[in-house]
Amino acid sequence: MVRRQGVELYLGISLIIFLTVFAVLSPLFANYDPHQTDAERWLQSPGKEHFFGTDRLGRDIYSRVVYGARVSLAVGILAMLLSITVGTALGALAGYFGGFADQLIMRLTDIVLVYPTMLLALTLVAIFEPAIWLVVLVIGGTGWPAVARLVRGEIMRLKNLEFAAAARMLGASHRRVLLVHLLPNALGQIVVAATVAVPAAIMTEAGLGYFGLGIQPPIPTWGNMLREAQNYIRHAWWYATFPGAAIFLTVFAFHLTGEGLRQRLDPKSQSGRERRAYDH
Amino acid sequence: MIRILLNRLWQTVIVLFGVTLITFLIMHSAPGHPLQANPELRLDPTAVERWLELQELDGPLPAQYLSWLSRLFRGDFGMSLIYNRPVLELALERLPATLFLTVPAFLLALGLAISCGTWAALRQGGFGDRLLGLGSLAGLSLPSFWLGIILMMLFSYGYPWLPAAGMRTAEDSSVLDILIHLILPLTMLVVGSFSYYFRYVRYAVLAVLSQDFIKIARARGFTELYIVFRYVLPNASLPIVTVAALSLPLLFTGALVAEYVFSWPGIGRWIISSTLARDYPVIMAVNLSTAALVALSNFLADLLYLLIDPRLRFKA
Amino acid sequence: MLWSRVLVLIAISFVFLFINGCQKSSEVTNSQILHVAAPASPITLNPLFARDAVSLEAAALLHPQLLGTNPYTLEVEPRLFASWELHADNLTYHLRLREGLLWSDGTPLTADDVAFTLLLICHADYTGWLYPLLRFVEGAEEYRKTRHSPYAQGAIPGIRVIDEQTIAIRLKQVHAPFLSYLTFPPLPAHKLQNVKVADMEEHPSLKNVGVGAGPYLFTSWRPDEYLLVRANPDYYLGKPEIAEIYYRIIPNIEAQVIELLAGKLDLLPTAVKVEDVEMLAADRQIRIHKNSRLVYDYIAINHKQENTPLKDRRVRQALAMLLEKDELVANLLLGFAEVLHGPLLPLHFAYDSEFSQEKGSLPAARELLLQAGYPQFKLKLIFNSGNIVRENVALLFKEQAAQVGVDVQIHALEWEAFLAALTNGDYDLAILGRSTDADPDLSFHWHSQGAGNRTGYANEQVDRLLEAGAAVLDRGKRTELYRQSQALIVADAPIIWLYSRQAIHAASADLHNFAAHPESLFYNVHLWSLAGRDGRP
Amino acid sequence: MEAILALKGVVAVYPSGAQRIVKAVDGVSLTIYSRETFGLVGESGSGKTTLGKIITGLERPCRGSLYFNGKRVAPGMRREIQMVFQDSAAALNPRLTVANLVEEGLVIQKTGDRAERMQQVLKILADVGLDRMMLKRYPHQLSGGQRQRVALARTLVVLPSVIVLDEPVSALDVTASARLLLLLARLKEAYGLSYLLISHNLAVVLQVCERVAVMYLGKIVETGRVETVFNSPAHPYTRLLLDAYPHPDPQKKIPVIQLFEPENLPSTASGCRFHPRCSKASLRCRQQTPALAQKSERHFVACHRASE
Repeated sequence: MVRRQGVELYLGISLIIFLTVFAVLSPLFANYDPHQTDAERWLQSPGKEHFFGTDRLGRDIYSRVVYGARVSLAVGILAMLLSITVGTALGALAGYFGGFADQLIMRLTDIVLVYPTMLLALTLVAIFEPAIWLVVLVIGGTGWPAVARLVRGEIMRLKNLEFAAAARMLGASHRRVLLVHLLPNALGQIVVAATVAVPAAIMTEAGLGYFGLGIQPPIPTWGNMLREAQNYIRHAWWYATFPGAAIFLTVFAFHLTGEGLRQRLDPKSQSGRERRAYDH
Repeated sequence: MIRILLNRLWQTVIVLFGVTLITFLIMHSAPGHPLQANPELRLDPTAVERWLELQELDGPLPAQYLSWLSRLFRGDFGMSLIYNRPVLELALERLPATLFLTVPAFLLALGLAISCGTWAALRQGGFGDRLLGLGSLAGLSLPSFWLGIILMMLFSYGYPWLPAAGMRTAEDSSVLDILIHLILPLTMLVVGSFSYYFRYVRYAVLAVLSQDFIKIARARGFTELYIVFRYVLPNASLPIVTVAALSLPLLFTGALVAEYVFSWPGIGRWIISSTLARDYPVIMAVNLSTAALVALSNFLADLLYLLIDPRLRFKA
Repeated sequence: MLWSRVLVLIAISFVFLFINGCQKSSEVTNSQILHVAAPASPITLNPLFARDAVSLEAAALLHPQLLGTNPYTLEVEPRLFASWELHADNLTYHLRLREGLLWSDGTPLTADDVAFTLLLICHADYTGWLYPLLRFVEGAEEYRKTRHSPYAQGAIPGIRVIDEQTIAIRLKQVHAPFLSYLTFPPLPAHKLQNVKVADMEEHPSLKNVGVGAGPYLFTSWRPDEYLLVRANPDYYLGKPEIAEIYYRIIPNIEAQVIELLAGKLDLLPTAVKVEDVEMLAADRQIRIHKNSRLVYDYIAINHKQENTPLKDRRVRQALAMLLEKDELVANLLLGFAEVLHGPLLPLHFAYDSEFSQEKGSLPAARELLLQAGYPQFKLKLIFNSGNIVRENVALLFKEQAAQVGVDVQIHALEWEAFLAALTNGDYDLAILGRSTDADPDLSFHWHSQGAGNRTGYANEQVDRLLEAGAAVLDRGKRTELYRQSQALIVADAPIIWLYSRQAIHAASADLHNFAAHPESLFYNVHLWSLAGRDGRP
Repeated sequence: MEAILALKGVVAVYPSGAQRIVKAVDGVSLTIYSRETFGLVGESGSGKTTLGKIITGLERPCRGSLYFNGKRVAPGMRREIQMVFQDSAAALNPRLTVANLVEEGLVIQKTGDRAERMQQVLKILADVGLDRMMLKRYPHQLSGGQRQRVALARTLVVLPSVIVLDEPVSALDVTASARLLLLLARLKEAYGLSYLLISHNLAVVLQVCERVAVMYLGKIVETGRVETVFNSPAHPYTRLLLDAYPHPDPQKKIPVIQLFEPENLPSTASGCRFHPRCSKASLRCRQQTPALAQKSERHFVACHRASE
């Protein structure tokens, strides 16, 4: 049976663009200052004035969700860049040189991989006190091993192709072979890894926020809004619903894009690459 | 085969060693301790000092590490700063509740995933397959804590059918009462893990279906059901078992959130409150043991692979 | 196939496991069990080692106090001690236990138990927080320094057992609030005298087996899940009406309310949100109870740093004028709090209602700042995140301060980070809560040497007045001295007083005679009843 | 004639499964003269490509030595020896344009500025018969023949003296391959090249090579002038190869010797490697490994029975 392709990709990318536009242009879309409290209008239900209602302090939830998108996307993308950079570098070194370097790097990734990410992130943030840069660092720092494995496998496959040998023969340095010949050809896999890393980072950030260890209020993030909202689920359904829906939509958009990209790269596989803690 | 096995074992030992080292280093980069700073508890300064002496280790860092490691080997995970009791004891008290939540969730999610995944793979590209594929993607995208809140909002408050918290209504609750308490946290856990397993199962089954022996079996006119049970599932079971073993961290994180949202008296909730209170020995013991558990289950998955897969068994 | 078989097998084994674990342990019908919610698990059931609110609450169920305070006047009242007298030297107290007190294992509760408990508290290895209360006892300090001292008679000269019922305590100096300190319970000496102090906190005789003398006795405990206690038939005030109390640990306060509405809980102590009161009060099955407490919220001012405008009293006074406290209480706390302008609470006998006359005023504040020569400056205000009330106070304060030229940067810190910032002095202003003693003695927080004086407030005049206040026994004179010191403290504006929140409890309408003490939920628990259930009158 | 490249007793081994090793190249010695085209033939798995990779330095021999222009050289890459791979699609980085690909050797050598390099690239492209339209194209936009030309151009920019051609025309159709062979001959003259042509296509070898060596399981079993070896093969394996080759004469007898899949080639612990497949194998063949012995001028055979 022939599969119609690309629905996921287009849907995903348009959602991401839509959300990014909202995040970047949040001052245009947010009709209230997200920090502006209003003692008279707390916990107002959604209506013409407040699209998503107001929170306990009378702040406009719509504006806060839109501002939260900025924080979440920024954290997600920065953490993704970090884990992609570190993961690509280490994965490429391990895959290209093999031997001891490979053993060393792979054992390091194993060690990081066996910690449940959320738990490790919670621990690190708890120990070093929550701050935006730390949240990015911790999420990026726990996310790289998955990328490293992927890139390593890809580089190992590519380095056995003849164009790498041909370049070596012309006298190309290892650096040149890696940077000019191997990595550009692994780009597809790296992009797929990136589209998985962003939603993972957003989810972890929101989780940290929900447990009170993420970016701290009054800076609105989807996670810390949910934390506040969970004490008002009987009073205001909108309080918890909208920030959560925002997380869902964003993460879904990235997952869709990743899925679509994967289908393009490898039409046979429609599922994620197996995450193995040990290489075969 | 023995050589591969020994190699894996050796890798696992290195990983376990690295886990203890990293855990130790994290613990020692932690500044301060919880009771020092708490002005809202009226602590007697001399008592805190005395108590700190009881907690503290001395000597240079490597010596501390070694003595910590030797205590670990004797099963001594340290004392909780808050409970002033052995961490292991506290964990064991809470373990049954966690198992009671996670084991059924794991089996249910896996069972559902195997049936749905096989079904979807057999109808690759069909409406049901596409729907399930999209649904599982959505399931992966659902923040579990939000799902928990929404479930509570709908089924404990909006339609007050199910309890919002805890494991039982009274000390002498019936099994039914406990099962009713289980429904919401279980649902929350199952949604996430099902989506995760489903995608792997479907992929594994598709990989088997594309093989020649399936085409031959079809050509021989076997019924679809026969082919599925006789050929597809046995061959797809290896990757499925592996993924199931490797999903331990996922299940663990899921339990963490589910227990927190639904006040389930298990290890997860205890970990969250210990983390928030900076109960370092607890945090480290939990990190260490889950990491070790995951490393070991990875090793066991490999072992299983070696034992089951004839290709690997008979190789050389 | 295979999977489903395994699944069924495991499910069955789990069910059996739980049936075994859930056999009925009591004959009590559900109607006579009070289901109470707690936001966290008790950490220890040893009352002398309890550090957190839930442990203290649980301890109050299981252990009787030596002395108590009146819930309305805070005056010292008899509990286990039926009477006491002070010798002419104003230093020696003779305290007499009631007749016929028994531990739950039938052993008499005597003055020896009390002496044992006092010695335990003064012991060098004791890690609870009670020792500072006994530091005025003659010889206590010396005893604490000798590490391995036994709890022998006469080990502390100031503590002497006179007979089975009577104990004499002699202080080294006159200390008026002393009796109000003796509100802790005694421990059973016959069970614990051979236990090392370091092992005492978790000793099983206080946990699994449970020897107590309180209104309720320990039955079972699943950490993080529940605590079950049963009525003590030998309780000295009579056997409690309610046969069992089932304490359910539910950290999620929203879930607590949902469970109350579902009829699965009978009492939500303290944690009811102000937003819930109106709705819950409208429910005929539920009754709302309120009482004042001895706690208040304030904004701490850090003037320990060098080169800060906060060193100038006028600046502090100006900051104290910024908030409209009445409005704040009305809007944010929906009126369930009392506005506070000084260090004592209305329940204290030395409370001075004069202070409540001041009003917030922006022009006056601006004027003061200009006088002090600080037309514009920045301040860092910290509070613990997740506390929505404090967050709003911070936001309001920031708004108001901006209008008088003060730029307040607010930082919500996660709890432990917040505590660390407080300890390290890394803040200018911090929103905090604080509890006060039943006695109006202000030394703990306001004496320059006070153990609880963390802001670094020091005023020699205040020190002298407070020392004098503790050293006289006459209430009239004490009132006078404390009012004077209050006036001085308020004039210094060392902190910004905000409000004292009421405790709000939601209970099933069936629960009768419920009345919470400002310091303890269960102080009259033996009188509570669940009438009206099961068709009973 | 002057020897430009010589191998002496080269051995290359690979681990295969647990404990076992396979000798892909087992004691090969051969000499390639300047401006010569030397053919290397054999079945798949006979070690031809490995030998080619050893010569170019892509793989390291575990024993034996390599002489270049009479001097012993350590194993490793040398600009003077280049290789053109069998699969031109895999040998060209799909992310680079033709211009980048051809230019790369110059970039690595840091010759000239960009303009100068482009001049040289254009010149060499012209030499291999590609016009400048191709510069901006990517490998997947080229035909097989064009790709092989680009691969050739890539090696030519660094001005090598020896080029190893690994099955250069196997992926091309008849006309394209004929044109490429012509081009190779022309380039040999223009650039003064020597070729080592690895091929299983005997016709091609016959057409362009002066000398040839036949490999079987890592060993050279026969070597000599192409005409000599092909017209009067002395080794039974050479005969087998020639017989198996599709012949225009349909009356020709089909070989009687069993054919094997490369991975199932019977290997032996001792004796002539070919004896399990040889109809004339004697006891001596089973016990003693035959050495490469001269049969006639420039014709060497490794067979006990060749002289019979």
